[in-house]
Amino acid sequence: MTLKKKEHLELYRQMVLIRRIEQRAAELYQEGLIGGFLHLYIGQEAVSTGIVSLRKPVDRVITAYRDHGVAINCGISAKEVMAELLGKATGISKGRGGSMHMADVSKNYWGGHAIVGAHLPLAAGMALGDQYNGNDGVTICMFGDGATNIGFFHEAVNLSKVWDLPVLWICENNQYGMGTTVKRASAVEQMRQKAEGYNIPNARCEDGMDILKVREAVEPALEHVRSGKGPFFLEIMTYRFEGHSMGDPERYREKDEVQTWEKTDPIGVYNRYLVKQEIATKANLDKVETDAEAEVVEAIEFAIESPEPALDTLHDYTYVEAA
Amino acid sequence: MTLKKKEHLELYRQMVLIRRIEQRAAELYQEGLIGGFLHLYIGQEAVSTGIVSLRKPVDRVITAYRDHGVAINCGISAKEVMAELLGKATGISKGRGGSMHMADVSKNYWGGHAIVGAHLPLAAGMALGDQYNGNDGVTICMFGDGATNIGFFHEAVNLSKVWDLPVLWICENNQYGMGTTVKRASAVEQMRQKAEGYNIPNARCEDGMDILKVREAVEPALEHVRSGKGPFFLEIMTYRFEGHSMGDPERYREKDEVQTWEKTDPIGVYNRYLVKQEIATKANLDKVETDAEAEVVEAIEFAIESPEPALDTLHDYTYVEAA
Amino acid sequence: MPAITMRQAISDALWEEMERDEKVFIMGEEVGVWGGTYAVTKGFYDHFGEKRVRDAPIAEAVIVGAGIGAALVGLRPISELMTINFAFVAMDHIVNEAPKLHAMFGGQMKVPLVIRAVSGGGRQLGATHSQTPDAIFAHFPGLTVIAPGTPADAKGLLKSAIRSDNPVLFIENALLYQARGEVPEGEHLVPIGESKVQREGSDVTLVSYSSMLQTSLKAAEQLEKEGISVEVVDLRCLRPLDMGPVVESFKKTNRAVIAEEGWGSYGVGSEVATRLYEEAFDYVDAPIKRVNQQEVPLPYNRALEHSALPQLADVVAAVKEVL
Amino acid sequence: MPAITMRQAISDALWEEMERDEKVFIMGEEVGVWGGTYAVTKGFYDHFGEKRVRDAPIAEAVIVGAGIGAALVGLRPISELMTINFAFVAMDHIVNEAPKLHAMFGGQMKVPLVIRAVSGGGRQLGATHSQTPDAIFAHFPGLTVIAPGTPADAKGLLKSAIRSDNPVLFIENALLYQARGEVPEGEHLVPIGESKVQREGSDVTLVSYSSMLQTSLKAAEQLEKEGISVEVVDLRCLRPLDMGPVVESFKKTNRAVIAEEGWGSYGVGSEVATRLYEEAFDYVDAPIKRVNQQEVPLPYNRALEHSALPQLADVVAAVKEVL
Ligand SMILES: Cc1ncc(C[n+]2csc(CCOP(=O)(O)OP(=O)(O)O)c2C)c(N)n1
Ligand SMILES: Cc1ncc(C[n+]2csc(CCOP(=O)(O)OP(=O)(O)O)c2C)c(N)n1
Ligand SMILES: [Mg+2]
Ligand SMILES: [Mg+2]
Repeated sequence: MTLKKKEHLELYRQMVLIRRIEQRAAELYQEGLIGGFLHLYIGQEAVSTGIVSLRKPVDRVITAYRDHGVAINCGISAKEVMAELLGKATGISKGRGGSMHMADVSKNYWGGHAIVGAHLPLAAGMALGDQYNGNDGVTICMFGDGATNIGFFHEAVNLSKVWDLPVLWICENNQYGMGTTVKRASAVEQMRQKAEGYNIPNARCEDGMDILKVREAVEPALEHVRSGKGPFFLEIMTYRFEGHSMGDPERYREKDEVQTWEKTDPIGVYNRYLVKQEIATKANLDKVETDAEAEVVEAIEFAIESPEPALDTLHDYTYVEAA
Repeated sequence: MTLKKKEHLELYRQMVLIRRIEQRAAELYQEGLIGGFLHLYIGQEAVSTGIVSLRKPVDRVITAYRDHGVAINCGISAKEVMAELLGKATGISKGRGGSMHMADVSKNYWGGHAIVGAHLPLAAGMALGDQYNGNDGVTICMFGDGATNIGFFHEAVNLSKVWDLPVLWICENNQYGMGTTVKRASAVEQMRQKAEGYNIPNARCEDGMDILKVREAVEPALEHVRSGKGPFFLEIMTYRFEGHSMGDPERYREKDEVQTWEKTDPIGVYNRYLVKQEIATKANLDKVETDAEAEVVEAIEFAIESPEPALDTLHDYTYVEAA
Repeated sequence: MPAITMRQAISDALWEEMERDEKVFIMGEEVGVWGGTYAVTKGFYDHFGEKRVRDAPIAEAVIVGAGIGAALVGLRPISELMTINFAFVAMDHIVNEAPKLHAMFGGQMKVPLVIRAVSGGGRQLGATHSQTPDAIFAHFPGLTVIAPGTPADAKGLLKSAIRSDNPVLFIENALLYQARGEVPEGEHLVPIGESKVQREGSDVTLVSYSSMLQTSLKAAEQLEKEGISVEVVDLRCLRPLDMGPVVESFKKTNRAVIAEEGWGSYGVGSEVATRLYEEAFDYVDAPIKRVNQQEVPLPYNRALEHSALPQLADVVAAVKEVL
Repeated sequence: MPAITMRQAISDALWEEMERDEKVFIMGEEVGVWGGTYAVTKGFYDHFGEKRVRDAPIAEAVIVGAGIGAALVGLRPISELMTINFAFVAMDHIVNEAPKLHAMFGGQMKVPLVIRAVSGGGRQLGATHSQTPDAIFAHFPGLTVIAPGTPADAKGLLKSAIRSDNPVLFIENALLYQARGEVPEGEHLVPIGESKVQREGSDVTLVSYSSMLQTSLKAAEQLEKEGISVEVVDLRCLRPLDMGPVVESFKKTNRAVIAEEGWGSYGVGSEVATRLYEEAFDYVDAPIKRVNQQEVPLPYNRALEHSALPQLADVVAAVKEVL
């Protein structure tokens, strides 16, 4: 699916916007404006941007706690993301979820889940819902390499095959679960090999730093599921440039390694590609960057000025009130 | 490893003894002398008998709730088994465990566990213990086809490979988890295929109704683990002739199917083999059977006459008392 | 009003709700072909088909987790756990996902899920299969915990649970399935979160729920013959816990006994007693008494198990003690 | 006696016990290379090596389950759960395996396992990561549940836990890691199952444990200035629960407040209050009060979270109310 210039620029815009949000979020965390756990998506922007760019509105998206990028890709505004990070009433989850729990159900984006692997059974159930109702939607479920070692993964993936559920499992292999390399935690080094144990068709995108490669891998995978052939398992190789979350001492990897990977910064890769292919000019891209920067600045202002949730709303949403 | 006549007869004896115990247990259950859940091993005797016949004393054995057969194979007496079934103080677990919880730690038999799949993590830990201590022992962990779908399986098997634990995973595939066929519960029809998802060497014994085939399959598997090459996964095809447990309406399978399988009754198969190969005479085998019958009768008497645990021992064993 | 069994009442509730709303479906182990291990869903598979009566692999986390997912997207799943002891396997989804999603995403998500589970001991199933850990689930805000003690309440509350937009843990008791009681014909709904006086009396307030309600009613009958008038209050729901009728009764009798099947420590009795003292301190004439299971893992042996479980005589004695 | 932090005290206990007994080892997520996510095991990996400080996959069930298995065969494992919220993922092994095996097999098996877990809120981690569900674990006989509130107790109790032959859930609190206190030099052991008066007083008995002990001590200090003399009793262990010092104190003060961080319903306060009324009914001068967390899934927003958690002012107010 070749993209028009406008589409390319939109993808580039999303990636840059995510990057800026993450960078500023890190600062705001240091300043104490953001609390809790903050997991940055820096380095992995091509993955979710590529994936989500191919989904249709009927397709559901669900991911783990490293979710700001996906939120942006799914159409949540920078303001709503920032306000959520600051715990404000205007945040996408009304300040109740924070960094790890952003969702916009109206956009078919189902969050942001903090317990490793626990959202995979939810994804299976959402896909079951679509199958049950005869909907076309595919549930796109993203998770990390580390998450493939927990029992939830096994139960959900197995069920998806037994019931032929329309779910696209996407493992973002950034090569670490916190400080533990894949090799030290998983019996197999390729996550896709796990799919073999469930007879699930699978593929591996070796270069998740290149958004076009990601799209190339996702397109047939999504098509497979959409066409009613049951689940598909896609592994996408990527790398996070920052610590697992804020305050990670990063004793588990060498600076070198990070620097090597930074050479394939997905934004740089895409930028160079667009210029080289003369799809966009340097000026076009600079403008995207300046706009993104401005959008984030505005988002931060919005977030800072937004009201805190009123204290007397504490008990709201504990239960759904009977209609 | 060719067997001597005496050894053959011993194996035959164990299988027959298990069968008789199970048959009489079913009766005692109907009479109300046995309570709780009672899962019979009838039809599967060749599996555990074949497996356990190859273990050394250092090798640990652990299984699920369908455990009377394994108990006999591991050297627990018919008396202790029967007394446990009747909940007597003389039972192998002092009447506290019942059918599902028989163990004899002094014989390196670690039970009998009632939560599906929950003993697999325990087995991984026992194997870790041996590895840690530099012992030679292999932990032999048996479980059903249905158990391979639960998260515990996944976590334990993955860890066993990551840490190269000396554990032999044995899946007794009797083709049903209660009333659910493998196909309706598992993404793959061969359980051994799951091992591929963990890079674990594996094999499948197609005929678990033939004890010699079982032994043929177990020997290299055990050797693999014993030689320090890490875990091995062995699937053994078998069939249970009775319901899942007492009171199973058996709506999930046709009488025909059971009857077809009964033609390969592991005791009949072995009996015919021994006679045909002139390893034993019909009279030899009849004698084994009569002896087993007598042993079970005696065991039942023993069990019936044995005392109940005293009521004032109720709180014993809730905690290990400090020395 | 016809007197039917609890089993029938629960079965009827499920049947009626499935007829009423095609978004309602059941998934769990052996709910379909087998007809439910306690025969509650007997005939459902044939009538509603495999789409709506779904046999699941032995994988409790995904049975509940997929129930959550399906509920999120608008279905009304009933996830059946064969027994509440297996709820531990799905614990994260029961207490840390289902009851949190609505609040955590600022009200965007709803989880109209019912989890059915059989609680209780007394059938010699041994320590892992005989628990009554109802109280621990009721610890979590966001979850609704229902545990009826009569056929009418079981039917009416289960129907309300299915129509509730909140996740509900619906606790049944195997020993109650045969209990008979009158159930109003036609549409019968019981509101969630209302305790109920099941028998009037004036000397002592006897609080209980589920299996111990039946025991309490028997105790009241027996005590009446001795001239002691016992008011039996049935909690019916552990969360929300309605102290209204309990307090009202207590203000009349000034004496109370709380009888539950589970362990006392951190149990239901402690909560009810504490709240009684808080809410009716000036009406206390005697220390409130609790009747509970002995604090041991339940043994298999029948007599030992019996001695560990709270019996009619214990309730009768406790009532006399507070007089 | 030097004043050290709770983190240091716990770290010292682990270090000393590992030096003392080579059967002691640690496994869990990020305990090794990372040094523990709360830096408790910093330096351990380098000193003790990867055999004894084992980074595990994200697979809590097998982290605990393999701990049980290793304990069964004679090791003394410490299974670390990054937070107690992940204990739900290992729930079956924590409550239904570890505490049952000794009893269920008639005393044959012992499980000298310590499970460490960080409990508590107050760090804006959101609903799934901020719980204090300590009480629910203490519901299960066979398990030992320890939750110290001072560095000295943390050290002495952890050392005792490691030497105990029973499975222990050892609960820490992240907000306490920085708390300082004097710890006796040399071998320091604190017996399991003994509550302790941490501050003497005569007007009110203030019962608490873990994080709320520190808050309670502060409250006592503050109240002293107002002329109110508060005796602070620290439970230290939730099972076995030692009511001795609590009752003794209460018989002197006739008034009590119980402060805990978790939810009130089915919590620690209910149990303690109930037992106080049972054991010291004639000494009650005023209704016993509980101080607890608001019954909501904890929100991310700082102010909301703060308003939901029990604060110093709440404890102070409660004490005044019972006077
Ligand atoms: C059940 C559970 N265990 C542990 C954690 C703590 N934890 C949060 S993220 C994480 C690592 C996950 O790694 P991976 O799945 O590879 O995702 P990544 O962070 O690399 O995106 C861990 C261990 C958790 N949140 N849930
Ligand atoms: C966690 C859990 N879920 C459900 C059950 C109930 N149950 C007992 S045995 C069984 C079937 C197991 O099938 P399989 O593993 O194939 O062993 P088999 O009975 O065929 O020997 C089920 C569902 C249980 N004991 N534990
Ligand atoms: Mg990762
Ligand atoms: Mg089976």
